[in-house]
Amino acid sequence: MPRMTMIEAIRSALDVSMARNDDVVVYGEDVGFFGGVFRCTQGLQQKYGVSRCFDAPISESGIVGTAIGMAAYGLRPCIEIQFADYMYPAYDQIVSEAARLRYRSAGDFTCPLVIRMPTGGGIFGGQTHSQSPEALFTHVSGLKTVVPSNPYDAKGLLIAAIEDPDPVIFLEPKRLYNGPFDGHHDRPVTAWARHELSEVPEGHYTTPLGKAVTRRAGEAVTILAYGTMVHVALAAVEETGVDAEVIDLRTLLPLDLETIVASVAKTGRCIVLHEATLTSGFGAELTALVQEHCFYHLEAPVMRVTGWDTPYPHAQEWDYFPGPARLGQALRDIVETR
Amino acid sequence: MPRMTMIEAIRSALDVSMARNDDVVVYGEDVGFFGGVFRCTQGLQQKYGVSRCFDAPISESGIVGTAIGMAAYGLRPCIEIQFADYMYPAYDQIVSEAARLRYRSAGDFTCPLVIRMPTGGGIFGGQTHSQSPEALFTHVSGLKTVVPSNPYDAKGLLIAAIEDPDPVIFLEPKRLYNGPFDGHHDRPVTAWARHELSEVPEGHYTTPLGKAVTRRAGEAVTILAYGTMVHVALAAVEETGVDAEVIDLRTLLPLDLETIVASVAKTGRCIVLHEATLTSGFGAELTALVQEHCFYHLEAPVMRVTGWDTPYPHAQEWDYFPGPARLGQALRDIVETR
Amino acid sequence: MTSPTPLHFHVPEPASRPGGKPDFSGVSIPKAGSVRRPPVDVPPEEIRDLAYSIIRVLNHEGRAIGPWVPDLAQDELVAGLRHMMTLRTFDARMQMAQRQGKTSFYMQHTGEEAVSCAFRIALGPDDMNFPTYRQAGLLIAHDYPLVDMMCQIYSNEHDPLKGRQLPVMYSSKKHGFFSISGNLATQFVQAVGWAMASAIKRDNRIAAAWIGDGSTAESDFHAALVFASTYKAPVVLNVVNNQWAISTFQGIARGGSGTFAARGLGIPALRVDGNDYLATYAVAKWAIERARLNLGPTLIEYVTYRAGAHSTSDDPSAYRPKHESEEWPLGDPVIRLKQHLIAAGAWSEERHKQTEAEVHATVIAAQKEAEAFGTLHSGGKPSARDIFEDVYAELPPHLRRQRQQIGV
Amino acid sequence: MTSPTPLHFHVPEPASRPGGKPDFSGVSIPKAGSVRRPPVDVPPEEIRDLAYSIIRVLNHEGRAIGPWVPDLAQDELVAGLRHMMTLRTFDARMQMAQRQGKTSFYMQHTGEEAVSCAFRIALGPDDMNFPTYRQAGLLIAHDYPLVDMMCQIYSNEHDPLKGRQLPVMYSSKKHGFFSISGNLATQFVQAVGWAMASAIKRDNRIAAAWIGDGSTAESDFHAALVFASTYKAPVVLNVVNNQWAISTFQGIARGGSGTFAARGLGIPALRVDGNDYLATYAVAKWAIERARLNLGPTLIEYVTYRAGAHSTSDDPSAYRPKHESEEWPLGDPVIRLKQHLIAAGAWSEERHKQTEAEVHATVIAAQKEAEAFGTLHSGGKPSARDIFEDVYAELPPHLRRQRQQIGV
Ligand SMILES: Cc1ncc(C[n+]2csc(CCOP(=O)(O)OP(=O)(O)O)c2C)c(N)n1
Ligand SMILES: Cc1ncc(C[n+]2csc(CCOP(=O)(O)OP(=O)(O)O)c2C)c(N)n1
Ligand SMILES: [Mg+2]
Ligand SMILES: [Mg+2]
Repeated sequence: MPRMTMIEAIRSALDVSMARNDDVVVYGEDVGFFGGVFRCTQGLQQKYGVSRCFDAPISESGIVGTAIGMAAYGLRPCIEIQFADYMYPAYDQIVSEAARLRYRSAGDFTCPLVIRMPTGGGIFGGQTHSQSPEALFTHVSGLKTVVPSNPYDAKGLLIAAIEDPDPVIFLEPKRLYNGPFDGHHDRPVTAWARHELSEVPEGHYTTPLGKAVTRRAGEAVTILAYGTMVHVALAAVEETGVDAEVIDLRTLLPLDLETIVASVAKTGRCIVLHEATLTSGFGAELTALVQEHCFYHLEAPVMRVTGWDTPYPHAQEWDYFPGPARLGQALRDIVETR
Repeated sequence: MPRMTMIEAIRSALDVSMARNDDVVVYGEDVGFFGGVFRCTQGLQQKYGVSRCFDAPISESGIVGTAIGMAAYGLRPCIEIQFADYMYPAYDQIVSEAARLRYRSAGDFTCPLVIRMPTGGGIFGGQTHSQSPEALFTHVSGLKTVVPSNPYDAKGLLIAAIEDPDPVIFLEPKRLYNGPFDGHHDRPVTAWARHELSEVPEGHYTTPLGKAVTRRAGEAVTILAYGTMVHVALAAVEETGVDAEVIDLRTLLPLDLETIVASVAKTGRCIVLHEATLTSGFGAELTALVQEHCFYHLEAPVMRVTGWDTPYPHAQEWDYFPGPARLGQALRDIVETR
Repeated sequence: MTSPTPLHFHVPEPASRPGGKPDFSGVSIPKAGSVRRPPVDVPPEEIRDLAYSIIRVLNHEGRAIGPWVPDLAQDELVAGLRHMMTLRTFDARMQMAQRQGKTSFYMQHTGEEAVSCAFRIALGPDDMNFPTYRQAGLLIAHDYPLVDMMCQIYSNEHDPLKGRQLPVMYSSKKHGFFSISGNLATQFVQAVGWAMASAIKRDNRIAAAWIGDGSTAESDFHAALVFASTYKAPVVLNVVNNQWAISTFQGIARGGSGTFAARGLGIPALRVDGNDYLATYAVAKWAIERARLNLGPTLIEYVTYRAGAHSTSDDPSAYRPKHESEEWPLGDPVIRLKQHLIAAGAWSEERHKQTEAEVHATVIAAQKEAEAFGTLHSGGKPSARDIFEDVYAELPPHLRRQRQQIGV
Repeated sequence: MTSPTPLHFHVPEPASRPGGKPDFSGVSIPKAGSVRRPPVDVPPEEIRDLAYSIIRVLNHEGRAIGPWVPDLAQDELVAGLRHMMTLRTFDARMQMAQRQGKTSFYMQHTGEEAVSCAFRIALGPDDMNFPTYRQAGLLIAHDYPLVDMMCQIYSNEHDPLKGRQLPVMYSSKKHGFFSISGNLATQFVQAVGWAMASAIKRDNRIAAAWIGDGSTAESDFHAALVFASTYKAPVVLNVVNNQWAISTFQGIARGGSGTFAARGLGIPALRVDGNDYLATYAVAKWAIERARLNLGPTLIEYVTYRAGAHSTSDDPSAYRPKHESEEWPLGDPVIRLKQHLIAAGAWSEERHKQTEAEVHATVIAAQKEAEAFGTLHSGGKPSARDIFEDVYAELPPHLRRQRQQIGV
């Protein structure tokens, strides 16, 4: 099986989807001729023509708004917002329109739409190239929200998202594009090629939305993570020696609550991990659900290890990023609590 | 002391603030000549002139964007978004700009700005006149978020917000504008005049941001509520006879965690109540905080009683709205749990 | 160089306010028949002046004159008149039903009936409108059942939208009527996307975008213009300038140019007398043909007047002179078309009265039928189950749990 | 009526792509001195044509001709030349510093130096710019310390923004330079608000808004135009058309009109040769005076060319012909001003060389000084404490708890 980076896997998902279905169209800022600033759409315009893959004006609201019209027409737009930090001008179209079209029209009009956005930090991108706005989507009824952590899932989930009948927010952890990253920013960069989940089939397959996966089984504590944080979790577990179970959520909404509850019921302890700011982050929802569903199993409060409640700073990136040191400390603390 | 409705109290806060400080300006859609669709700004243009209170084009992004420029100049804009449901076009300006200006410029430029918005349901307003988007603000570092539940607080909090050096989101539960509402939609409407918190001083006073207040002391369970839900909570407590402590949060961020923790430590049980959809609502954050800080006191999982995870429907308003029946059931359930 | 005098702040004000005399002297109105009719493939830069004029067909005596006289047979005009009369009667009945507590809310079209009724006739059956809340004429002129409209307004058990939407927020794919959003302007850019899709698929369907004067200030209006212009999308961009946006007069949204049609980006723009059924139809037809021939978008400003209140929640006497609507220089669209037909010998006062009675009877019969299915607070209702359906194509686990909680 | 041929989708393409021959034949350039200069209180409708032309002062031989020749003394021009040279040298050094890993990111101005350098000179000391990331000339021409700029770029312990902002996102109230946002176009409407505030306060300060060609597609561009036009705000609305938005050519944002200046709403609009220091200054001065006299906003399009890469993360050879910049018909702003001064007898090749050396020495000295305070990955750093400051005026309890967690 070929080895792919996350970028290649995403490109392959788009390619496979465009080849199978003429209704799949791809556009966004710099997406057409150039192939996107992260090159996820490279070669697609050449292969499928300017009607299927093209450059858009710098108007996120226009990009999403036109895509909604296209989806209502019957196309399957898979659009790119250059950075998740730039989705705010499109937020009205996403929240008030894409998410509600089916409901409003009692199913007469639908909105099968995928909005891809690079998300998260770790690239010295400062406050407008580092954000993790997933909680701003999970609060919105009618949206599905997906965050892959590796090339294999990225491709399978993206194809599933494109084939889904409803609007899907597809958040791509940009720090993972070219290699796995466990938060050890001062160690040499590793390539995907050496990671088992970079083995990606060339053709069509899907990874179902709404299903989490256990990346590491363990007994002492459950770590709930997604995107880059899955790698941070695995690193911290290895370094601390704490026998943690690491769950990669993959889809935040609909959430695979069953897998979570089964794990926490077993371990009795839970740490929620994300890059986004703490307050009202998706970790709050996870914490609330875990305490609702596993209350009598919990031996310690659910802990949240997250970014701070500040804008994402440039120079102090590694003081902000919840890396393996911070998680490691939390792991040691939580297993000692009773 | 005069009796005021919530509308009159808000108008009085604006009037007092404009009279004391020439830098306070008020504008928004239909806000000038007409005095706002809820009449909160009635008479202000006549009193202070068109330069201090005026009509704006229908562009929420323009309203907030210009207000940021004005605040940076040194004015104190207190602007109105006609319904909270229409804040999305301004969300970029609120999140990326107002909330971050002080941080970005290391304090060189600041943004003392108040954004008033009618919020919440209960008026058969359908999906675009009923939303409660508070969690979309509490997730944003740099914003303060306030929700008054009565005329006295509304005035004191609004003056405090206008005098605050940072941007404040001021959510006005529209169902409370003309009278208290406890969720019993089929009972006669009551007027503010008969409520003790409609006694409002005419002049200047402030209610500090960041301080909750206990509306009813109790031993059996703590109810955390804000806005309209405070009245629903008090009604349900009375009807069930459960000896609940009802806390009116007033400010969601910064949150008065001390008051919350002291109460739950005492009661050992907690219900979080809000109109907004459940998933990633502000109740998730409250639940997470309570279980983090009161874990060893909790005798039952924190329960959330909220709107459903759907758009706000028109005809089924009372099936959607978390009224005293739903809360009453939760109260009975939680005191029986152990 | 620096002026010694301080700056001062300018806030536009309408010509008159309550208590004052209505004053439309600022609205300059060219003679009917006086504006030229270019071919549909005219280069946009050659018709920039048309954005500052007003195309009119019907003159004072009700005669149709000039190059824009459309190719409409008299029975088509009679049908058009009947559509407008139906809409007006429908409005009156539903306004009253709201006052009687049968529904929560209603919005009238009074004075603007020609715009949507005439446009619908110019459009093809497979085209799609992206309307605002003030274009029910698009449904009525396309024979969408009045009963269905009313059931939506009553949120009753036959409401096609299952009680979820505010009254008048209709939706019907089959009738080329896109789901109305409560959020202004969002649909304008969606229309452009729909039109782009038609071109991408190499179909021949076109889209019509709708927006009010006040809402052109919204961001999505700009996005729509940018995308339509960039991709030459087959879309007609309709701006209904009815002079008011709730209490806010059009000068607050229009900016200095005195026209909504001159918004640049190289999109050809026409301005038309929106109370003139014939002119409205003719201009719509021109723009629709342009789009159909892949010549790209056209922006049309319909100059009209909102004679009624903004909605049932509004009282215009607080912000404009009471009898302003009577002074509106472009008259009433129903009366003008009626007079044209009479002048043309195809209509009479008696036939008009008779039609009025027929229309009234039809609307009342529909209302009876609709009310048999319930009104907002009594009779048949949509189910609480419907709250949870259609959020997604399939009910996800968390919504299933929530639905169980209310036991439906 | 309905065309039998299917629609097709139109996507604009630039005149040439990598491997092709650069082609600017589509850019029509009027002769220097040929565009009239109206008085600043001209009614906007009388100068609509200026939005489609290009105001130019310097001709091929470097002579300044026509009605727009500004009132600038030769030493002022020499100072302007030095500003542009400083900016170019600064760019070169910082670009290199980024390559050397001393910072994460940098953005150059190459080819566009005249725009911001000339504009700053035309502006008053109390006015406020709302810049994008490509107007560092506003700081340099206003004697903001190069060292401070570099400390910002290095995010070092003397960074005035405490390491929080991406390199080049400067901010200085004292120097009339508003905090730069990473989000495009947001500042455009903020500038209008600042200008409105000045008018509300009856002060005499004006604002200058800045935006790139690509970013005019953003919603806030429209909001700015609507508000500026409605309230006649004392603001200059600057659009820097450097032909590219990262890899996207200006045709994707411009729409059909071929100009960014013709955006309607009745705002007077000028188009100017952005590589002509004198013309740029003269046009800026005209618009600034208009604003100062309370005559309202002016929109200016600066026609220029982004000769370098978009940023250090970009490689333009992937999307445009390699030597396109050399073919740009409006030349290089530094060379053009230099030639003008030589033609006027106020400059020479030797003085230019000597100035080049001086500028180089100054920039290098500043760089040394800045690097002594640290660079991104070595030396002095802002504190982790600074993460938590300035989120609010006062540290709220939850941030105090979080700060305690990292023990600073
Ligand atoms: C985004 C948004 N902002 C504000 C409103 C509230 N609102 C509803 S209708 C209206 C006036 C619209 O005026 P116009 O566009 O002229 O349309 P008209 O009502 O005159 O047909 C306003 C401000 C809204 N529905 N959506
Ligand atoms: C809201 C938003 N969307 C997208 C981006 C990413 N982005 C940064 S610069 C740029 C191109 C801007 O082009 P233009 O406005 O022409 O300015 P120039 O770089 O040419 O000076 C883009 C798309 C952004 N910063 N903000
Ligand atoms: Mg209107
Ligand atoms: Mg550019």
